[in-house]
Amino acid sequence: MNELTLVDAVNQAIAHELASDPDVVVFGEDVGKNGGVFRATANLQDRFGENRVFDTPLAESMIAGLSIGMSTQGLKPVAEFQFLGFIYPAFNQIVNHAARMRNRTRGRLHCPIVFRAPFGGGIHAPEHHSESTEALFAHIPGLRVVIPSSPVRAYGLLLAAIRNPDPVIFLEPKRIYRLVKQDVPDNGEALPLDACFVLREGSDVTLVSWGAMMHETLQAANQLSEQGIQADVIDVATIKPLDIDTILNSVEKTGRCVIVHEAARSFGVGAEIAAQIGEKALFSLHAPVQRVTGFDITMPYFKLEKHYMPSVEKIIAAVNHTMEF
Amino acid sequence: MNELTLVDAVNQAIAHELASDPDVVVFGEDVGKNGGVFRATANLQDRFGENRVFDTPLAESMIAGLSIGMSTQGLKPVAEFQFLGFIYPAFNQIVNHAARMRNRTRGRLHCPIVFRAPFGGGIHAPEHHSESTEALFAHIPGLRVVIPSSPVRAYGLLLAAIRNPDPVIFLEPKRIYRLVKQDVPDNGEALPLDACFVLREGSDVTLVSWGAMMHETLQAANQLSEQGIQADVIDVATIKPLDIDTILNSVEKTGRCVIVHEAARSFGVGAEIAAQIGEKALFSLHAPVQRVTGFDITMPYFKLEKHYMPSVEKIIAAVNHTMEF
Amino acid sequence: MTTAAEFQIEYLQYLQADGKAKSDLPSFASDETLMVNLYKTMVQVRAYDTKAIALQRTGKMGTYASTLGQEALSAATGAAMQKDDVFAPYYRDYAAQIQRSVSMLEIYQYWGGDERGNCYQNNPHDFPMSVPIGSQCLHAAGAAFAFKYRKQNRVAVTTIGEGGTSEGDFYEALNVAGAWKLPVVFVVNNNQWAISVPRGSQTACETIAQKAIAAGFEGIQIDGNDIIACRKIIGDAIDKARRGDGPTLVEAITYRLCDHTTADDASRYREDNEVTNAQELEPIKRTRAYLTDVGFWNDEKEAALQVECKKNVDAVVEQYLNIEQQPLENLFDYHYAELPANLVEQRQEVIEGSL
Amino acid sequence: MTTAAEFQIEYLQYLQADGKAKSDLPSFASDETLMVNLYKTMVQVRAYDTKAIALQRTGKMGTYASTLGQEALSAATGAAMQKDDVFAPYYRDYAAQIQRSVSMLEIYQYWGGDERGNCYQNNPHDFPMSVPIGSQCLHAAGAAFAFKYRKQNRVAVTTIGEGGTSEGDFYEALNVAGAWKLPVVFVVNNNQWAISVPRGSQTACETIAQKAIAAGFEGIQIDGNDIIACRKIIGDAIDKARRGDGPTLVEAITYRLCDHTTADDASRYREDNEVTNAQELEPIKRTRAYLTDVGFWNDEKEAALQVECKKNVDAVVEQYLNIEQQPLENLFDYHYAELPANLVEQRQEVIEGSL
Ligand SMILES: Cc1ncc(C[n+]2csc(CCOP(=O)(O)OP(=O)(O)O)c2C)c(N)n1
Ligand SMILES: Cc1ncc(C[n+]2csc(CCOP(=O)(O)OP(=O)(O)O)c2C)c(N)n1
Ligand SMILES: [Mg+2]
Ligand SMILES: [Mg+2]
Repeated sequence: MNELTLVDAVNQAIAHELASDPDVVVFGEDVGKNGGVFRATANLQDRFGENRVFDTPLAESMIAGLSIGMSTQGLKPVAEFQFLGFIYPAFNQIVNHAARMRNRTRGRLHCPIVFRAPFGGGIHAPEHHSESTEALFAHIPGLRVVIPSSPVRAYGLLLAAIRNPDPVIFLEPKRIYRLVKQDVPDNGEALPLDACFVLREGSDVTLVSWGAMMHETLQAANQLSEQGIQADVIDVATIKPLDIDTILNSVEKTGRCVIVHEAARSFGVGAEIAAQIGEKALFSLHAPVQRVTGFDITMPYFKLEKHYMPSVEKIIAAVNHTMEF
Repeated sequence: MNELTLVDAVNQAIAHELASDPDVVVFGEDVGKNGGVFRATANLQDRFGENRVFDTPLAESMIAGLSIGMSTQGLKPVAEFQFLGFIYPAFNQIVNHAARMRNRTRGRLHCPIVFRAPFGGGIHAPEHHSESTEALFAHIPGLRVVIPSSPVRAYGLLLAAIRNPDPVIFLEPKRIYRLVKQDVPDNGEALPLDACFVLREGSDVTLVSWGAMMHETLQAANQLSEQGIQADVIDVATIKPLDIDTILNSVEKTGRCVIVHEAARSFGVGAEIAAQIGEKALFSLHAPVQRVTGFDITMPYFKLEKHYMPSVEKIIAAVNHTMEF
Repeated sequence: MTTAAEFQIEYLQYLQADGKAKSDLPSFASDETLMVNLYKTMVQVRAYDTKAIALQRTGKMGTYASTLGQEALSAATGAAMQKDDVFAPYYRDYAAQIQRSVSMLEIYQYWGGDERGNCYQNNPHDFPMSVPIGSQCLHAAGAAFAFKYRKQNRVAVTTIGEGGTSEGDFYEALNVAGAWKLPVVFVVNNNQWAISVPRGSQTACETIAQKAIAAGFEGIQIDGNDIIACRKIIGDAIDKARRGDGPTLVEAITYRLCDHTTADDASRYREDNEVTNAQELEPIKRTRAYLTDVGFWNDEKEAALQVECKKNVDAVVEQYLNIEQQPLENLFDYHYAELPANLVEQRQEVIEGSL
Repeated sequence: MTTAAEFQIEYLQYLQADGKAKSDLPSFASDETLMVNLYKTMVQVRAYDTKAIALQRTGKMGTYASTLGQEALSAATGAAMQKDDVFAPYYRDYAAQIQRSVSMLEIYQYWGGDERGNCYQNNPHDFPMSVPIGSQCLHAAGAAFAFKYRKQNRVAVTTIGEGGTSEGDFYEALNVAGAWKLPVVFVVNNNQWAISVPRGSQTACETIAQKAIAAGFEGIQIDGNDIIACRKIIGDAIDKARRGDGPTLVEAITYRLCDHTTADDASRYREDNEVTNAQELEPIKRTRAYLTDVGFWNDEKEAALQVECKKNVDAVVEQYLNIEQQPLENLFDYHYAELPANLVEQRQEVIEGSL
C-alpha cells in the first residue's frame, strides 16, 4: 500500500516523469530547495538535481514565456504558478502563445507544457490565494484544463498531462491537498484526459462537479441516498475538452441535474454544461438544471469565505428543489 | 442631422466628456497625435491638449495599472488597448485590481475607468487583431462589459461608461466601425448600462446577439420575416451585468431562442444566457436554445476567417431548425 | 568605440552596526524628537509584529507576513512622507503605514481576513497593501500622474521587495515614471530573500539600485538597517519628486530576520548562521545604540517605552478580538456603486441563509 | 557615499553615411563573398519588400509591415547566426529570416493571411514572427535555456523594436537571461518610432542599450545602418553567448523609412524632413558605396543584381498568387495533437458547409 494525499500524489507523478523522461524540467517560484509552498515538489531538487528542478526569478509572464521557448525545443516544462491568483501576469503568454503555437505553425512547433497551480478557497488564505477561475482558461482554444479531485486521479491525470504534447492548465484543489489518503501505486499509468469520472451511480438525479467541491457533492449524494434519492455523481475532471457525452447520458437517464462549482456562477464552467444539456437533452429534462456555485462576487477575505462556498446543505436543497418538478 | 459612423460616435462621446469633465483623461498607444489606429481619438489631442489626451509607452499592464492609480485619485481614465488581443498583458491589473479595489476597500477607493478596445474579426487583419474574448471579462465580478452595435448606442453607452464610477470594459466592434451612419445628436444623453435593447419585435423566435453580429442577426430576422417567421431581436449590449429579464420575457413569449456570437462557442457568453434560460424559462421552451457562434478554434488568419464567422445563412438555418420542434 | 553613456551607483551608510557614525551626519540626526519618534515607531511595530505572530499561532489570525528586522526602512519611509502624499505599499510596511494613520487594529483586521482592515478610517488615499507582487508600483505611478496633472504638490511612494523587482510591472512603472518625470519614489526592501529564493538567484545585477538606469533616472543603494541613511535618502528622494525633478529608485539593504510568513519555514532553505550574522546588523539595536550615544535615550526610557508599546498592542488586541462580524451584505454591496440585479437575488440568499 | 557600481555604454560605428570607414575595419570587411552576400540580401529584401507593399495596395495581401531602411541590421543578424541557432524575430526581420531559409513565399503567405506561411519548410526551429510585442524575448530565453540544459552549442537570437522595450516581457527576459547566463542575444531595432510614438516619449533612457544594466549584463549601441558594425557586434555577441559567457543587448540605431504598416499613414505624425534626412543614412546606399570603394562592386554588377532580385520576386509572386486554398480542416486539425470530440463535430460542419 502506498497511501498518499493529493499533494503527495502530485509529487509522485512529477517524480515519476522526472525519472522516466530527461526532457521533463520542473520550475517556478520556490519549487526548488523549498519544495513548493505546499510541498508539491518537496525533495525533487535533491533527487533530480538543480538542473531539473529549479527556482525562477519572481515573474510569471517569464515562467510561461520560458516554458514556451523550452517546449518548442522539445523540453517538457512542468511549471508552477504559486497560486492561481498569480497566473494573470502570464495570461498573455498562455493565451496568445502557448495555446496557439501548434495551430499557428500548422504543427511545426508545439508546446508540451503543464502549467500547475493550486486553486480554490477554504484554507483561510490571504486575498488572491483562493481563486477559482478555471472558466477563463476553458474558453481558450488550444488549452486543456484538468482538475483532479482525489489522490489517484491527481497522479494519473498529472502523468497524462505531462505526457500530453499540448499545454495543460493543471489546477490542484488545495483545500483537499491533504484531506484524504488513497493507495496510489507508482505504476506510471496515466488516466485519460478526455473523460469524466462517474463516481457513483443512481437514477434520480445527476450531480456534476469537480475539484474540491466533489467532496461536498459526494457527501450530499450520500445524505440524499438516505432520503431515498439516488444520484449519479460525475467528476468532470477534464474541463476542457469537455466530455459532455458522459454527462448527457446520465441526464438522459435521470432527467435532473445539479451542477456544483466553487467559481462565481455567471459565465462559469457550469454555464457551458447547462447550456449543452439544454441543447442536447432538453426533452429529457424533468426539471431545470440547477447551479450551486459561488456567488458573483470576488472571493471574500477568509472571515466570510464560508458564506461564499457552496455547501452540502445548498446542494441538497437544490436537488430537493429539482425533485419537486 | 449629425450623421456619424460608430467610430465617430465613439469620438464624439469621448470629446463630450473631455469637454464637460476635467477629470477625464484619454490615453493609450497612438491615441494622441495619430488619433488612434482606427481614428477613434482623432483630433482630440489638438482640441483638448496633450495633458488630456496622450500617448503612453508601449506597455499594456502599465496602461491598466496607471489607470488604477489615476482613478483612485479621482481621475476618469479612458484608456485604449489598441486591439483586444493585446489586453492580456494587462489582465492581472484589470482582474486583480481594477475589478476589486472598491470591494477590497469597502468603497474607500474605486476605479472609474473605461478600458476601450476594438475587437472582433472580419477586417482581414493580422493575427491577434480579431479576437472576441468578452467572456473572459464577463466572468470577473466587479467589471462591467459593454458592447455597442450602432453609432447611437456607441455614443450613449460610452457616455454612460465614462460617467460610471466602476471599471468598464468597453469593446468596440471594429468590423462595423464604418458600416453605417446614424444621426447621433451630441446631446450628452447616456444610455443605461444594465438593459438590453429590443431592436425588433416578433412572436415566433427570440434572436439574441451583440456587437457586429447584430447586423447578421437583423438581416436574418428580415429574411425570416419574409418566410413568415417573426423574430424578437435583442441586442444584449451590456454583457455584464446581464439583463436577463428582457431575454426571459421574450423567450417566454416566443418559446424559441437562437443566440448569435462571434466568440468561440464553448464557455462563451452564449452559454450563460442559454443556462439562465434553461434555469428560469425551461417550461416555456418549445425547442432547445441554439447557439450560432464561432467555432472552438483560434481565430484563423484572414484567408479563412469567413469560414469562422457566423453567417446570416447559419442563423436562418438555426432558426429553421428551432421552428421544427 | 565611443562612450555613449556612463553611470554610477552610490551606496550610503551613516551608522555602523554598533550605532557609531561613519561620517558626518545630516542635521536631523541631532533632532531629538524626530529621532526618538522614529525609534518609538520601530519598537512599537516590533511589539505589534511579535503579537501578530502569536495571534496567528493561536489561531486568532490568518497567515501573517512579519516585518522583523526591517523596521527602520519602513519607519523612515513613513516619516519622510507628508500626510497628503500617497503610499502604495507592499505587505511588510507596517511601520510606514502606522505613521500614516493606518491603525494597528486595521492591519490586524486585514490579516484576520476582514476587508474592513483596508478602510483606513484616518487615511483616505493610501492603497491597501498589494498582494500581487509588483503591481503596486504602477498604482503609485498613476497616482503620481494625477498629482502632476492637477499641479498638486504631492508625491507617491511605493515599496517592493527585491524579489518583486523581477516582475515586468516593476520595470514598466519605472519606465513610465522616468519618461513622464513623475513625482514618485520607488523603495526596494532588499531583504535578501524572496521566500526561499536568495537575492543572488533573482538577478545578475550587482545592485538593485541600478535597475533605475534602465528607466533613465537615479538609483541609489543604502543600508536599510541604518535609520539615518534611510530617512535621509528617502527624504531627499521625496523632496526631489516634490520639486518636480522626477523619480528615484532607492535600494535599501536589509535582512528578513523572520520566516517569509507564518506559513513558511525558512529553516528549510537557509542557514541559521546567516540569520545569526544578520541579527548583528538589525536596526532597532543599532538605533538604540546611536540614541544612547548621543544622549537621547537611556534604559529607563527604554523600559517605559516597552511597557507603553505592550500596553498599546494589548489594547489593540482586545479590540481586535471583539470586533463584530462584518454584515454579510458587505459581501455584495461594494462590487459596484449600484447593486446589479443578479446580486440583489444572491445577496438575499446569503442573508436569509444565515438567519 | 561610496560607489557601489559603475557602468559604461559604448557606441560603435565603422562606416559613415558616405560609406567611408571611420576607423580600422574588422577583417571580415575585406571578405568579398561575405560582404557581397550581405549586400545582395539587402537588395533582395528591398525588392521583396517593395513588392509586398504593391501587393497590399492592389488587394492581394493583407496589412504588411515594411522593413524599408532597416535591411542592414536584419541582414547582419541573419548572417551572424548559425543554422542550428534559433531565431525569435519580431515582424521586421525578413532579411534575417530569408538568410535562415525562410522563403519569401512563406513570408508573403503569412501576410496574405495564411498560417502555412509559418511552416518554414527549410527551417524547423525558428519561431514565427511574434505579433504581441515583447513576448518573443521570453521564447528566445526559453530556447536558450534548452540549449544550455542539453549542453548544445547553440544560441538564441531575438529582435524587438525600441517601442517594445517598454514591455514588461522584454525586461523579464533580460533579467532571467542575466540571472541564468543564458546563450541569448537581444537585438533592438531602434528605428525611432513605435507607430506614432517617437523614441523620446518611450523612455527617459539616454540609450536603449543601458537597459541591459538592469539585468546585470552588457549592452552596446551601434549604428544599425552600418552593415559592418552590425555584423561585427551581433557576431561578437553570438560568439560570446556560444562560449557560455551569457547574454548581450545590442541596440542598433536605424530609422523606419516606411509607414509603420500599410494600414498606417506616418505623415499624420511625423515631419517629412525628418524622413528626408534619415534617407541620407540608409544602409543600402551606404553599403554599396563601401563595396564600390573597396572594389567589390560596380554598376554592372548592380544592374545584374537588380534584374536578378526582380526576377526572384516575380517568381515568388507568381507562386504566391497561385497557391491553393488551405484545406478547411486545417482550421481544426492543429489545435491539439489529437482532435477532441467537440471539434470533430464542428470540423464536419465546416467541411459540409463549404461543399
Ligand atoms: C504576482 C505574484 N506572484 C507570486 C506571489 C507569491 N509571493 C508572495 S511573497 C513572494 C516573495 C516576495 O519576495 P520579495 O519581493 O523579495 O519580498 P519579501 O517578501 O522578501 O519582502 C511571492 C513569490 C505573489 N504574491 N504575487
Ligand atoms: C502587446 C502589443 N501591444 C500593442 C501592439 C500593437 N503594435 C504593433 S506594432 C506597435 C509599435 C511597435 O513599435 P516598435 O517596438 O518600436 O517596433 P517598430 O514597429 O518600430 O519596428 C504596436 C503598438 C502589439 N502588436 N502588441
Ligand atoms: Mg525579499
Ligand atoms: Mg520602433
